[in-house]
Amino acid sequence: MDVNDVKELLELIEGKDIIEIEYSHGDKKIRIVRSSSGRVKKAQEVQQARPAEVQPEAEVDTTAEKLLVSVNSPFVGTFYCAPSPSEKPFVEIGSRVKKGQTIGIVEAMKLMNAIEADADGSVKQILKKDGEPVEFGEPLFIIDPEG
Amino acid sequence: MDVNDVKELLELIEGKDIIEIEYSHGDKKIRIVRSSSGRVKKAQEVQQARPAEVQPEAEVDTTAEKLLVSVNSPFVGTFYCAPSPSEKPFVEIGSRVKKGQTIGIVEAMKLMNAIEADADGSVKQILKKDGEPVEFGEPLFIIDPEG
Amino acid sequence: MFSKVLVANRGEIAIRIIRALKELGIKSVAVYSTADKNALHTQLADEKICIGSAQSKNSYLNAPAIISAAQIKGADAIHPGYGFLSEDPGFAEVCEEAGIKFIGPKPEDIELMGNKLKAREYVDKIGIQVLPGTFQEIEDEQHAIRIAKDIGLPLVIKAAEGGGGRGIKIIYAEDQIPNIIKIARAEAKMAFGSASLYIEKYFEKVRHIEIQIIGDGNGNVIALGERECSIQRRHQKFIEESPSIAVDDKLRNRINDAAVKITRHINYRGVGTVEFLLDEKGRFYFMEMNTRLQVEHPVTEFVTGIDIVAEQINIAGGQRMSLSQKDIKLRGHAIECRINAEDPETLVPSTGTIRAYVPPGGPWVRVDGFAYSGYEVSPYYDSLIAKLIVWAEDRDSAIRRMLRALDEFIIDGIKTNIPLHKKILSSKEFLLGNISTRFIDKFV
Amino acid sequence: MFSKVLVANRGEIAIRIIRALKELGIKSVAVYSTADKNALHTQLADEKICIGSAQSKNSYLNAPAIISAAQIKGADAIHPGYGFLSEDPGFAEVCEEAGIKFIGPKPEDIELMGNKLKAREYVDKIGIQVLPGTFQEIEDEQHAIRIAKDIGLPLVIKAAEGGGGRGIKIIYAEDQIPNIIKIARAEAKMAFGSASLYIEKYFEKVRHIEIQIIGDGNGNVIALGERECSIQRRHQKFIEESPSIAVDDKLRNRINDAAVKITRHINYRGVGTVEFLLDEKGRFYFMEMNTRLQVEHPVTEFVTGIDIVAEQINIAGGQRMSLSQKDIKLRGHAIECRINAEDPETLVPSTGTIRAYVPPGGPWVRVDGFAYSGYEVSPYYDSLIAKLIVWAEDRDSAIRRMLRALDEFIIDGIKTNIPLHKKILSSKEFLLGNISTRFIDKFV
Repeated sequence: MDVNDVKELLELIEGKDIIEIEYSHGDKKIRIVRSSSGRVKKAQEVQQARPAEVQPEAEVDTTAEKLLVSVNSPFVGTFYCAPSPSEKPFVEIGSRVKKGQTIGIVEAMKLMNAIEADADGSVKQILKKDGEPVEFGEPLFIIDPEG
Repeated sequence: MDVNDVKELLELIEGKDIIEIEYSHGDKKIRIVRSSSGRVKKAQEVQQARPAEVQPEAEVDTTAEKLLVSVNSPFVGTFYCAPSPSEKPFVEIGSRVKKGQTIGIVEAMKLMNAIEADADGSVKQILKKDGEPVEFGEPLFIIDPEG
Repeated sequence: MFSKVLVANRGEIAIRIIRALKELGIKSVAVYSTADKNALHTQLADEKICIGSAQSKNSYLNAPAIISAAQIKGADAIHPGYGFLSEDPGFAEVCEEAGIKFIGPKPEDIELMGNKLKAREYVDKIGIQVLPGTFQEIEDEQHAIRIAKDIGLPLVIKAAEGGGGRGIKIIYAEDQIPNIIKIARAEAKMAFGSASLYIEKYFEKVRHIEIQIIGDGNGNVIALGERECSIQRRHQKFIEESPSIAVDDKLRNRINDAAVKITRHINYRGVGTVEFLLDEKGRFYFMEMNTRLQVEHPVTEFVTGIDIVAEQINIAGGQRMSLSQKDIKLRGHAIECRINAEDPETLVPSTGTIRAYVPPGGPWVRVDGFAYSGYEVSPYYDSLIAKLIVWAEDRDSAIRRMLRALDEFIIDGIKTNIPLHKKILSSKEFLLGNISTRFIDKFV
Repeated sequence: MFSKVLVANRGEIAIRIIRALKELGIKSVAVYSTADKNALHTQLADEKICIGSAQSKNSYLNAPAIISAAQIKGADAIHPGYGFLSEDPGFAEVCEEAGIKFIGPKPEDIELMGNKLKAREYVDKIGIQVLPGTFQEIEDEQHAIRIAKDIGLPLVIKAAEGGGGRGIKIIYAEDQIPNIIKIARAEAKMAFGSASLYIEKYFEKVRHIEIQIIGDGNGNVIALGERECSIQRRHQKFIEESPSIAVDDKLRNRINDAAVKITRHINYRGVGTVEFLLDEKGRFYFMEMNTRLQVEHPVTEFVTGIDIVAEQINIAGGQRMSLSQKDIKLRGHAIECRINAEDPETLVPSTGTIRAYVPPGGPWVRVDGFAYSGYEVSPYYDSLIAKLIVWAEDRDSAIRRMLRALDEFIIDGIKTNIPLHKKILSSKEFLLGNISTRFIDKFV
């Protein structure tokens, strides 16, 4: 064991939500403590961080016990939660949805693009308001497959 | 393990959100504690690399069991090992010297500056040749106080 | 004038445009792909928006996404930069239909010059010498062989919808024709969406001379003098300079006039570059016109003192040209080196994280780049990572200044072509100006 | 011409000189203190040598060490930069005695202009208006009070051996005189080795206008136009520009002529700056002359296209001046901001490690700096870490370009005065050019 081992461990936890590592040898011991806030940052994001602070991407909490599914916008455009202003929203919080079911619309250049549920489950969160602009890849809905 | 290891560890965690490192050797132990705020360092903080590789300073090996004394040049100029070209050198390797004894000369602007031994002992190394230019702070002699 | 402009590009040219917008007091919107999340252009712009995934076709070439982004950001104009959608007349039209100003020429002018065969025909008609070659597209192998006999070997086969040095094949022997035509057709179809090819005479020892022009669409067109771009590698420009050592005042006036004639005839609006080949006897031939901002515009900016990008934006914003031909005086000499992230031997793009990035500075050194310490060069886009441009009172001094600046430039972690630039710039032949489009061959 | 030059300085000016030497094909030797072991100037020079410990008096002010270094490195000339030994006539003499060319004026010219009282007397004698004030040094309090009554309040007390804005005390009331004289004497003695003081009239609303001149020691002296350096903080220049908004062609010719007359009379050799105060009525008064390269020389380089440092080296190397007065034409407008590592509120120098350093780039932006990501700002030297200089066709555009460049400049880990620069440059008063040497007071 030498300083390089420490270095290696430091590199290992870089960008991870590990806040403590202990590692003995005689009689063996490993202790790893994870951040309770549990925000996962990928190593390459850290590497790519640039001269000014990088806005954290809207991220889904994937460390909770239950796995949630995020439905992201495949287009840059305007989000609508209903087929037309006079109609009811496709879904509300708590709505049961089937995979493939239309749950929203992103309008780009006057084309209405249907946003479909990625999984069966219930709608846990609706992250955008009706008429709000969305970027490519922005999360629109959180679906709880077990809900 | 020596002071350089500590130095290396310090450099390792510089700019990182590590708040504690423990590192034993006998029977091994590593313990790394990270700031609970879990702030992920910015790339710019990592990028402390110097624009070009930094020349390592001429350094005396102080990690050996015996402590050696380096006599450095207090002037920028030309090193001479003897009072004049026709005379014998002040010292040779193995010569016994007393603290304050003249062991060489650095000439700067036609002024002959005596270089004195920093400690009693024996001359272990003569690092410059007669007539060689020296910078401020460059090691000229290594003296072994126990030799 | 515009209040907010979306910059539909990435890398150094997106930054160049954002800088111009800032200086004009116009808000800027950067678009980016998921691979460019941390790119410098997104940080320098006032606003930014993600338009698609890493591959260009899903982001920087994704016209609907870009227009949708402009709409939701409330941009009143789009600057296309160079490459990507900058020479797509369809995109220019869709912008205008969506009520967003396209900062570039009229779509019909892009279209005319975008088809190199049509452009040749047009230029020939108004009495400017074009490169010897055909005005029709190649029908088949036999047709190509007939043309070859007519104009003599060597020949160059080009894609009618190509340009910018892409899709070029040189033929030295007649029996190469059938094979090369096949390959060229396939490549042209893939790269430009059209298999249409044409043939020109290939000159072994010529210079690439191009004229920067600006037109305001109100009948005013001026020429900002020439750039010599003979130092090319695989038909891609490598080093550009202005003025050319081969062009004296008299010849400059003649080439300027030809470029102005070509563009004034169509009442050209915007900036553009008319490219010529110049032979050893001082004869010049129209090759093609690029209807956009050029990578190498900074060398012209340095010798003329004119901010070409600001002029371009102002003209698109409806201003009349603030310059007249007599204001244009070249002073001193400017050189640009394109710094690419690539292995200087193999030309293979070099990707990875730049560990240390220290650009050169000091007098009359300009760096248009987008990298920084910690930046990751991705494999998705072209390998240009910086343009290094210097100015000096004369060509010799400019060469020495460029060598000094190249020496200072630290880019650690990836390979670049800086060593090759140094080799060329310190060569006696380059110093003497004995250069041609084949010059670089002896250095690689 | 020289084959190897030792640069007896550090920081941005050492790098500026090394760049010029490289471009002239002359080898360079950097000297450094132990605190500057990793400084950029040691990396850019061809050779480097450590001359002493961190404190300036042991290294950059250590004349024997510097000359010894030049000797063992085989340098045939020494460039002193600005500050440190640049205006020490004794150093210039010792260089020449050691057979090493001093790249600067003749020692007697340094001495004449170095004593501000002697300089006033000399300039007055050749018929140029000097600032109202005394031509003798202050004997005692009573003498000072008599002078005060003579020329009227407010007054400024200066050190005869001072200069460059150091050692200046302003007196608004007669009863301040005894105390201030005491303090000024002590300070002058400590800073300049001489307690000699003199008195000038203090003007509340004047501009600092200086003329860059170059002489070749063969009777040729030319003026490169003015710089306006009115934006000062604690008598230190903060923002410089050329030309001055207050100087028209006619006035420029008159001030140029005065500066040339002063320097031609002593057959001045080298570069230098003649400083004047300009009042609201267009009257100008000689203040002092700096017999060295000036911090703010780049603004003149940008508007004239002349490489002042290269000219300086060439002239010291024995070349006749390559320029004549009619070659000097100012084009456009240049502004320099001095970027200091200091708290913009308290002015306390800010030291520490620069975590991220990303200089601005793009068109007509010049950065003369020496920091980099990971550089440690030490407390031993002055706080200037970069000069940011921009050029544009007119003053308004130059201001906008400077604001853009300031916006881009990332220096993380230490405090800088960038916020104050932005505040000043975006103010209406600065835009209108309503500036004077007291301008900055309202911003801090």
